[in-house]
Amino acid sequence: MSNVITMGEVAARTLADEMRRDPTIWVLGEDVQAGGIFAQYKGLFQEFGAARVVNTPIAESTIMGAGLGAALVGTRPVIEMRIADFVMPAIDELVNQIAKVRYMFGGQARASVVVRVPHGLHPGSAAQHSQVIESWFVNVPGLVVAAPSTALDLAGLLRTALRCDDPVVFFEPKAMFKNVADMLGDWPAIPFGKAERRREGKDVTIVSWAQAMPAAIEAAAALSADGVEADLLDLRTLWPWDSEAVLASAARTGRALVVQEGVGASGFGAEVAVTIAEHSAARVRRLASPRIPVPFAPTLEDVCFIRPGMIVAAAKEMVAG
Amino acid sequence: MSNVITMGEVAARTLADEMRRDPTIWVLGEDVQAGGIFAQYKGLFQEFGAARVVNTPIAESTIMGAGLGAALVGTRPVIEMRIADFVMPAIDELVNQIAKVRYMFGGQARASVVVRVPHGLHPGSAAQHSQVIESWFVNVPGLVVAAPSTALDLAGLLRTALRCDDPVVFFEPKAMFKNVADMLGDWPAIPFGKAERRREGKDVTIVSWAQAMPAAIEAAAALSADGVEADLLDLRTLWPWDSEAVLASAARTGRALVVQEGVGASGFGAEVAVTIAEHSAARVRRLASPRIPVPFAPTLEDVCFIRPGMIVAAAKEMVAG
Amino acid sequence: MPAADLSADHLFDLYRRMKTIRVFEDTCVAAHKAGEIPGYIHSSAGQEAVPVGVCAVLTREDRITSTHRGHGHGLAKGADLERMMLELYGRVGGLCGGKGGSMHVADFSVGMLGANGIVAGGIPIAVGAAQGLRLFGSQAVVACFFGDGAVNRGPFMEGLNWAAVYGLPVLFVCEDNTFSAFTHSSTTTAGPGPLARAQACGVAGERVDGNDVIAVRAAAERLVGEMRAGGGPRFLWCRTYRFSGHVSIDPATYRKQEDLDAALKRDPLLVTRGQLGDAAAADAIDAEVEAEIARVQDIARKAPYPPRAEAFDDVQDIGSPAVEAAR
Amino acid sequence: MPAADLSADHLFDLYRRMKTIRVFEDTCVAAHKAGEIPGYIHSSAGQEAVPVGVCAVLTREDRITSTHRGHGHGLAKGADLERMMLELYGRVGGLCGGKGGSMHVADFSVGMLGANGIVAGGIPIAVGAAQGLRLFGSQAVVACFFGDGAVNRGPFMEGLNWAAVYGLPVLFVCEDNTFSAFTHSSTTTAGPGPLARAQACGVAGERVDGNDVIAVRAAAERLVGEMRAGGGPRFLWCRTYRFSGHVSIDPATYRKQEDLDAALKRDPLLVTRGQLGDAAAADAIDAEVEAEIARVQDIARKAPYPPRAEAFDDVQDIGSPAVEAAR
Ligand SMILES: Cc1ncc(C[n+]2csc(CCOP(=O)(O)OP(=O)(O)O)c2C)c(N)n1
Ligand SMILES: Cc1ncc(C[n+]2csc(CCOP(=O)(O)OP(=O)(O)O)c2C)c(N)n1
Ligand SMILES: [Mg+2]
Ligand SMILES: [Mg+2]
Repeated sequence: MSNVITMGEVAARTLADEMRRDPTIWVLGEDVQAGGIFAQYKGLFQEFGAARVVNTPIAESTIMGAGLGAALVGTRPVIEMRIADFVMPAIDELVNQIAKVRYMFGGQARASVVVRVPHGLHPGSAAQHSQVIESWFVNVPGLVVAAPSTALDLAGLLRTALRCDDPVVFFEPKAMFKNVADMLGDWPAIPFGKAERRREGKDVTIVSWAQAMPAAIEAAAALSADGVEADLLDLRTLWPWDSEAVLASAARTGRALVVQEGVGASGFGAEVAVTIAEHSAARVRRLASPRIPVPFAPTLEDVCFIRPGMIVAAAKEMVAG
Repeated sequence: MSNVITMGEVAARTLADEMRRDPTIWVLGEDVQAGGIFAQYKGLFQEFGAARVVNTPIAESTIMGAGLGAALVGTRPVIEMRIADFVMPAIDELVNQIAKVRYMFGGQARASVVVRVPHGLHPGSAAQHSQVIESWFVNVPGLVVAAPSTALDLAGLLRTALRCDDPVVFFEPKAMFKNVADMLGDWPAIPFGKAERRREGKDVTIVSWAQAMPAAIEAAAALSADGVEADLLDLRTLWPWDSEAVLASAARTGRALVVQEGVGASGFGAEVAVTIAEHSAARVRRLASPRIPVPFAPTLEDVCFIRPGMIVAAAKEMVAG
Repeated sequence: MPAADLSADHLFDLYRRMKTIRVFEDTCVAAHKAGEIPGYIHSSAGQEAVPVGVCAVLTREDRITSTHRGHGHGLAKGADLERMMLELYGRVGGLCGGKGGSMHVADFSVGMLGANGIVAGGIPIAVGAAQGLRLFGSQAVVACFFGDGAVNRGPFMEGLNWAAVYGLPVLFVCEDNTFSAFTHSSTTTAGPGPLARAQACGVAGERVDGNDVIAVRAAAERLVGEMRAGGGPRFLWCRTYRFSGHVSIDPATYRKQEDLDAALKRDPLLVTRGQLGDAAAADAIDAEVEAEIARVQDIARKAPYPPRAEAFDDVQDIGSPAVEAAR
Repeated sequence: MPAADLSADHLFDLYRRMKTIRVFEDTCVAAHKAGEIPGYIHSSAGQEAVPVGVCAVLTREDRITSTHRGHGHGLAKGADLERMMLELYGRVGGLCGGKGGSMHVADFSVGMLGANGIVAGGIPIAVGAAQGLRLFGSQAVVACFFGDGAVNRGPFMEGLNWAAVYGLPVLFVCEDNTFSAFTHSSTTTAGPGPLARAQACGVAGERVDGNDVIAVRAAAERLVGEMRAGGGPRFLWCRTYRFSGHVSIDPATYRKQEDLDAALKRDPLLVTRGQLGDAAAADAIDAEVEAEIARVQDIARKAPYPPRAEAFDDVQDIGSPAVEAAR
């Protein structure tokens, strides 16, 4: 019996599962009662009611800060941020408060929240609705950062996030929420910090995550057809991230290409690539979006996307060079 | 005739100079009429009055956003943020608006603002008053990022920032504002993107900036005493940054140690080090603060500081290895 | 008959502007659904009387800030219709060279400082613009448009207090269309409403029927007059109703049919037609407007997309990606 | 004579708490100037009646949020005096293990959810705490302390609206000490004041003499009573005056001497002494309090600093720096 559903529905069903298990989990955010803008809360209001699925005013600072307050008295809020760009009005509450309460107060407090943040390029969305800001939160002590690229990983990591006591910034691949998959079986929890090997190869390591993954997978297949075998790792979580797997792969292949969506300058790819450079003799290279705001017109916006061909070309250059 | 003054006063005098030159420059921020908390606005209210030195409500979002509005009609606001930690409530206005207006509007608008941001460790200041968040803004297209470490550089780069049409995030070394220097001569404008060589050497490249510089200088001297000659570069601006000078030095020495204050994970040091790794055969290594919030007690806080001895040890290891 | 103190010409002109916005919105929604326009479209159909009534009392030197639902604000302030259409289509010649699209339409040449993808994002910008203008000794005022959802975001109160502290000539215009995206704003907004909040921050103002362009215009005239006389900021709360979904593809099932029906009966275009009292003349305007918009749409459809290399322009001068790319 | 409805014992108790805060603040300011305490000290001397009056009507289960000027809030809510002193000294045994210092004192065991280095930072936390408590069916209420400068930050309005929308039992306590750091708050705050802002967001409340602990207590009792009866949030605006500079090293030259003189005459401790009407008993309390604080200061001075390795604890479990360090 098939179970073909969208990634948004997978997210909603996983959350429903966990809310049934743990009555302290609840959701707050704009329009969550309507199911969220990517159907990632679909059906929750109907099942759990207004006390646990809370429609909020448009007030990101307080959505984030109230989530923290509710965590400090023992609940587990899921804080919905709509898209990454709208986290910005709430960064004070996330970085100055949530990330630090446990530490500042010497372990008296826990901020067990999951901050859900759909992120990345989404065609036609322009400069204020397309951003990738992962690296900022990797730079913030106290935060766990997840960035799955598949429905199964989203489900498994969301489960883990909802069961863990640390605050988790949970980036979701927003342009992929409508993708469908046949979600047979159950969707077990996935530990943070473990990369998934999407393809095995000996010639070049490709490290990627989130919305850059589909292009990386396509590129790896194309490379294979041309006789270049890529070892393709999907990081899935960015803090902690699986430096062990990455370093082992880079040591085997001697070359590592780090592929990310979003601005490369001080993007998370820099952290990955430099760690490889510090700890191995492998050559490193990055592919990322240029340092420009995301433009609207399709011909312009195109320069922000990492296309399979670019990955293929870069990998071949590395293998040749 | 000597002219011994504090770095705070150097900043104030430079700004006064530029305000005399250009009547469109003005200042807005909390307590700026009182001279700023580091004397970096000392005397300006007395000279320029309440119309150009504007005390604001405690409302960082609007301090930043109003600065933008005033820039859009042709003035050049200096936006005072008090300390880096308080930029967070204003990040939406800085990143979603200031950085993007020129681009989103196809060149119709300019946000010629200077956002002044004292940053870094300051003993006893704890988790919410000590942060280094440079890399976030390097990651944001549209922004210029400066981070001087000396009074002369602060003066020269502030001058350039006040004359340039791009928005500049101007980080100032807050624990050094009270340092005095004999500021003879005048303080000419310094171009963005040019590193300054603080010491010449052939054995190892050390790249640093901002509040990590004093330790780096001390370390370089100590290394020299031990026969290791470090080529020490002070970046001074982080975007654009002087990759040319850094790569040339790294090519000569074959080893580059990047030293920064603030969290290393996805810190700006990663961008510098990975760029070296991508473009040269030099070995790279980073020194930075651990990924912890800044603690209060002196014995704990100490782990966040980069001490000269750590730099000496790391450099020697690289030279030996 | 036109209201006593407005000439018939002026009222026809207001009607023409409102109709232009309506047809523009409807055309763009259809074009978006047809896949011609990328991204999102937030239609302001049903709300036209607000920007048209307010902008009628502004000069070209005056500035406005806008929202994600900003086409109407721009057109009311005099932005070029053809270039706005080109922008929504993402084509060469668009107001923003195709870089902005619907959510970022701007025309600085007529004082339209930009639509904004961030709710309440225009509020701090508006107060700062007024402050900057004052520094130059300008007499211009600023009108700041925002929605009923925006009044719950912090920058709203910050901006009101700011304008009152400095006595800045900002007209805060709350375009209260009843909804915040998919949520009825009454469920997320406490207290007696936006005007009371303004008054509590020292900003006086009025509440007005936002579907009656004459009433909006009259209130704006009073308030802007007080502002120009040095009275500081003012507030205008316009009650209206969003005819469309939040975005073009939103069926707005959360909305009560009876509410929509009631609102459609109070369509601002119908209200103004009633005030005009000359159906034939209004019909003639309708036809002209439709032809004009068909014309600019045709131009937009045929215009080329901007060349890829332009993506690297206008980011910044120092540390520009163009420089990086050329290295 | 004590006020009719308060027992003498209770009033003595309030006085003792206020005196404890005063001596604590004065002692810590001196210790900071002497270089014994690192960082900054924001003294609440002169404002003691506010937290003491409010916390007198709270139970241990009730929660409070606080500010950068938070010692008094903590002590009034029952935080351990010795451990607070140890924390300010950055020593082992401090409330936060030396990780927080003055600006981050917290005692979750008595419902004190932490001082806060961010102005208005406690406001969203307070409303969320109330929302979380409700989810558990708790009857506890939350008191949220903030300054007169905080009312100009966006989260203030967001928090008021939020509490009113959900009918949450939050007592917003504006501790109006006249200054925002080095600026007289009247120059940066427009309109009729904090209470009007609250009312405009649907939050009712009162204004009270913040130097009169009996009056503060009485108002808090009324308002908290209404909250416990399901009335939703309430607001208490307490007018008082900051005796010290903004931080211990601030000479506060921007302050008018006559204002300070007038304020010192209305010292809340003097006011309460007058109400107690028993100078000898008050003197005895003073002596006890001074001895007690000398005792805990002595302990703090002799306590060790936390071991360096503890810097890596309590950051996070997953991806902990301790794990990284051990690799
Ligand atoms: C800071 C921020 N939060 C959320 C959004 C998503 N969003 C876009 S429009 C909208 C509703 C705005 O309601 P209102 O202010 O009444 O304007 P309207 O859409 O009714 O014109 C929301 C929540 C946003 N753009 N910016
Ligand atoms: C968001 C933010 N902006 C600025 C500051 C710096 N600051 C600390 S206290 C203070 C004044 C606060 O005034 P008020 O709210 O009246 O509290 P008080 O100090 O009078 O107790 C300021 C501006 C801060 N801590 N946080
Ligand atoms: Mg609305
Ligand atoms: Mg105050």
